[in-house]
Amino acid sequence: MTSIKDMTAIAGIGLTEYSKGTERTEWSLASEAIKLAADDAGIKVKDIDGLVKDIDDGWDCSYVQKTLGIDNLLYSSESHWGTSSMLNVVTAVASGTANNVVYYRSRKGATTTRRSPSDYRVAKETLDDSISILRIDFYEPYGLATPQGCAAMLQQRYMHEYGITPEQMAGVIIGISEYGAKNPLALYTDKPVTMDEYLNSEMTVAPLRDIDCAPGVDAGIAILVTRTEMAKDLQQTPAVIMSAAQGAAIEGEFLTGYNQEKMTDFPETMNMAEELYRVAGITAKDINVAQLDDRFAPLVPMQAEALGLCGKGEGAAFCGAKSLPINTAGGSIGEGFMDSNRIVEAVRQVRGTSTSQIDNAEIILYAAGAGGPADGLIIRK
Amino acid sequence: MTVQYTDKPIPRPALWGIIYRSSGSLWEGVKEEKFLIQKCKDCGKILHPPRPMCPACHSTEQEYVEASGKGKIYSYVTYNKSPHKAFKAPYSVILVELDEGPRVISNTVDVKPEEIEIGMPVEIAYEKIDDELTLYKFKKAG
Amino acid sequence: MVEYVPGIPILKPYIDADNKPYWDAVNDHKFVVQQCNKCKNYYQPPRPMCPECLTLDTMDFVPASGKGEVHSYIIYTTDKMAYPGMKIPYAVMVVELDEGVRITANNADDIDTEEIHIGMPVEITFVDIDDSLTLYQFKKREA
Amino acid sequence: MGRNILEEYMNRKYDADIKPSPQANLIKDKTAIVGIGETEYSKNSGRDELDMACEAIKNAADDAGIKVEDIDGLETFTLDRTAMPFIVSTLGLKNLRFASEVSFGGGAACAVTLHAAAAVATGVAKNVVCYRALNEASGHRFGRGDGYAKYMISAPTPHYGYTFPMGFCTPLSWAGCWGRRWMHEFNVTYEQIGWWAVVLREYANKNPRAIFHDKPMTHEDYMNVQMIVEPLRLFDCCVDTDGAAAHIVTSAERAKDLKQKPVYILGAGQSAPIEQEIQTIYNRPVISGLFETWYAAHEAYRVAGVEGKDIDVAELYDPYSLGGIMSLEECDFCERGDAGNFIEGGDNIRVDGKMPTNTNGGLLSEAYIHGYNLVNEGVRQLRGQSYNQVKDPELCMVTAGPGVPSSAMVLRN
Repeated sequence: MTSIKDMTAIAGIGLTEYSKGTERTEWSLASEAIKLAADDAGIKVKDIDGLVKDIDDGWDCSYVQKTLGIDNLLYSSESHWGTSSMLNVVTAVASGTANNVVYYRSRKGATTTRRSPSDYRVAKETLDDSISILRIDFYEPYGLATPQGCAAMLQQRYMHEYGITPEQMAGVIIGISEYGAKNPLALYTDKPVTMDEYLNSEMTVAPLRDIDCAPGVDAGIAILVTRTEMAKDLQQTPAVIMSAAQGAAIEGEFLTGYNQEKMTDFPETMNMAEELYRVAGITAKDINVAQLDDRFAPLVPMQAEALGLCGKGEGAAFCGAKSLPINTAGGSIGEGFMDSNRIVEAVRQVRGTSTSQIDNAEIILYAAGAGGPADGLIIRK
Repeated sequence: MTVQYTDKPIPRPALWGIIYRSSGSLWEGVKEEKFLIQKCKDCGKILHPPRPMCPACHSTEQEYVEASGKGKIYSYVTYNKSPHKAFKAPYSVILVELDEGPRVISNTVDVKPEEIEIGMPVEIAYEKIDDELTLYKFKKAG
Repeated sequence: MVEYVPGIPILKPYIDADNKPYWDAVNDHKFVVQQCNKCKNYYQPPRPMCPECLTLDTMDFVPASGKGEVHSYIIYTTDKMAYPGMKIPYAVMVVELDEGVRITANNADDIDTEEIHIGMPVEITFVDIDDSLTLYQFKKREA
Repeated sequence: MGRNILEEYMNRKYDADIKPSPQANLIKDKTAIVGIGETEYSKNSGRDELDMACEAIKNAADDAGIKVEDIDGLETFTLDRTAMPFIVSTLGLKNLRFASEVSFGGGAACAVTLHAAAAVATGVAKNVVCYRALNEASGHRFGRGDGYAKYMISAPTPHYGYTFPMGFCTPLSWAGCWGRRWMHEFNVTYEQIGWWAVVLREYANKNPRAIFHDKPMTHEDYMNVQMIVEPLRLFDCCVDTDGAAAHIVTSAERAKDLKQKPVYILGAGQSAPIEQEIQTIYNRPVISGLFETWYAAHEAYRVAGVEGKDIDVAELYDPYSLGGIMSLEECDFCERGDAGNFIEGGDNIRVDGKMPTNTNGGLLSEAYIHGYNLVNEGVRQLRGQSYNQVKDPELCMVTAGPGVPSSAMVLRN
């Protein structure tokens, strides 16, 4: 039975400078990031024959080709709610459709929050999709109008179900910020967060503290994937992709899966983890480092439990005790909210170039989509 | 009335979409102060939010039944700073688990933010916002 | 010749860091084309990086002649596909400039819609639509 | 930059050396389309898009003989607005293993099938459904001009800033511009262009699913009809439609013991050649040709190991007649610049002609479900289930949207 296990590897990573506000366009950031990823891998930009991006940011591949001089593309796709970019990239390369496929993001999360106009969007009457209409029909009339509010709704239920105290919840961000303090790129964390700072942090929407929310950042990030045997004779140590997977669940929405049987279980992440470990042929115990979705810190414990890294209700204590290194570059809380900066950190751990290098870092787990459609990756030396 | 509104327009259900119209009957019922929930005619499964097909048996025949309106608070948040110009902070948003199963987002009418607790029994109440919009809300039960 | 319908605004260009010099020049009734100062290639639309040299800091905007010829064109004969802010019929031309790049524009007052033909020699001119928008059009040019 | 791509295109020589080797391709002959489904095609569905998407997917599963919950992969356009998480909750898909969306509207019509096949071939998913639902007749219309004035004060993207301010803001008019250049360079006449619409209407008149099933149209009717945007007439435009269509891809082994005769994916390809834009491809070295259709078709031929002359029936994406006509050249069914003569009189593309094309009436006369109804017709031809059945065809060529990053695939029975 064919499988994607070990067939592909991350051969190059490209990261533009992080900025809290740049004049440069998303087009410029995407172009530079992709060029840096090709240089890092040691291949010619012209040899890139696949481009994958998120629908919410950056410029689609026809723009990015104009600056990269790529003659033709054999693969392109855009991820949207419920789809996984990395799984797209892996199936493109593993199936022999394309040789070198780059997943790129370019986002000006710090400067503007407007959706990228790269896709054709007509205004209000043609709303994005049925999930946006659910939000407008059932949540916004009652003032639940922000993702922070939705995350707080999950956090409140979780802390109630397992009797978690704010002091225990503080352990999540305190642990992550200790790694952030050692990473010069983490613009938002120059020193670790203290318990006082955490407890005195304002709550725009209780019980979620503002310090628990990842800030936006302007940056371009590109991940270049090729076949493992090709990656072996390129410039960098290949980060072999043991498995990639995605998870969905009935009644799942985007941070608002209220009609799931137990929303704090994160069933999408549980479904994804089951397939991720099955394909990789390992269990949660074999993970040495984890890069989890910390757009909202209180969702990290729930994600750790859903990934089987610890038991139900033990997530906050697990993160606080740092029994497993989590977000070793300071995560989104430190570097700003862009999922793929945690893929870059996972690759650094494989190459041994992290600012908080974990010495026995053999198998690294990356996961995204806490509280919604999930996306995961396991990579190794 | 624990949620204070400003004079700005309050966000209201879309209902006219060509993408998703299934929640139309629910909102018609709310206008007549009845809380209707969708039920699959073939297998009896309660479906919320309303949708065109039953995920259990794939029947496309649904009916609407009136819910008792009773439930318990399942979770809640309190906005100390208002994210939307129509709402005055502080206000609370509650997630109520109805006795029939579905969980719905709403506001309380007679419970202040600091008094709200998970598990508190509540009962449906209706609040007419303007002539096109009536919202289902919840008051303390019993 | 294009007639605008009063009351319906004409859509403005989307201006950002990559194309600002292009549209600023148009506002001053000047026409520039983007050129990489390393490989000397001209590029349209303007872009942040040269696809030949893969450099971000070599993209200049140089004055262009604004001379060229009609490469292709269409004429809106009904309102079904036309922009409501412009009277029917109106034409849009793709003009190949002497620099080799091609841009789209309407015909100026001295060219009637019926006169437009592929290969017609034209030259750029500027039109102030309103106080916040200036656009280029093409007028006749002796070959 | 682009020098070799111009030579390659003009010399019709597809340079294959840097491509992944055909042996490395896991999709060829190992994946198949096993189920097709659709709703009624109409001008006013009276239903929402989510409802129609679910019906089309259920019909495709019934056609294949699998249960809806056996579907573990979803594939659609980024333009689709039914939102995958809610499709999962409405169809009750317990273990979704793969989901992907492709941008560029119609250009993705065959790319979705390629991505589904890639997921099946690599063992990521077992049954992937490609679906698309839209209320483009009764709801929002992409192709109209008036929509922009109401909603926007400036062009939606930088690159539209070079066309929208000039009142140049609809796909049909952008296509009409490169289409006219092609007609000019190869002196193609309006009379020749008309035969595409006439023959497709003949097909539609024998296809009960087609919106124009009961509306005949002669060549004379074509010549007398109103010019929408010169050089394109009303009958050159696709028919705005309310409806949904879907097809299911699975592995060749599983396909053997399912209800229908499997239609194997022999080769599929995507393309996005240089200076690619959304129809406004005016800065290509030449604009009198569809580089993206040529590259997608020849990548599909390269993987399939076949050539244009081996194809028995074609379903070419025709949002406007010129897109379909020029695709005849790009798929090597005739020489570059000769498509006008090829379709003159219509015999070559009729059901017993050299290359029967768009045998369901195409996007002009059956329905405009962004190419999904063309894929379904290609599958019906190879199963022998078409209303305009070609005599035992073996290879069918399906292409996706011209003028945008595109895709194509060769199917076999």
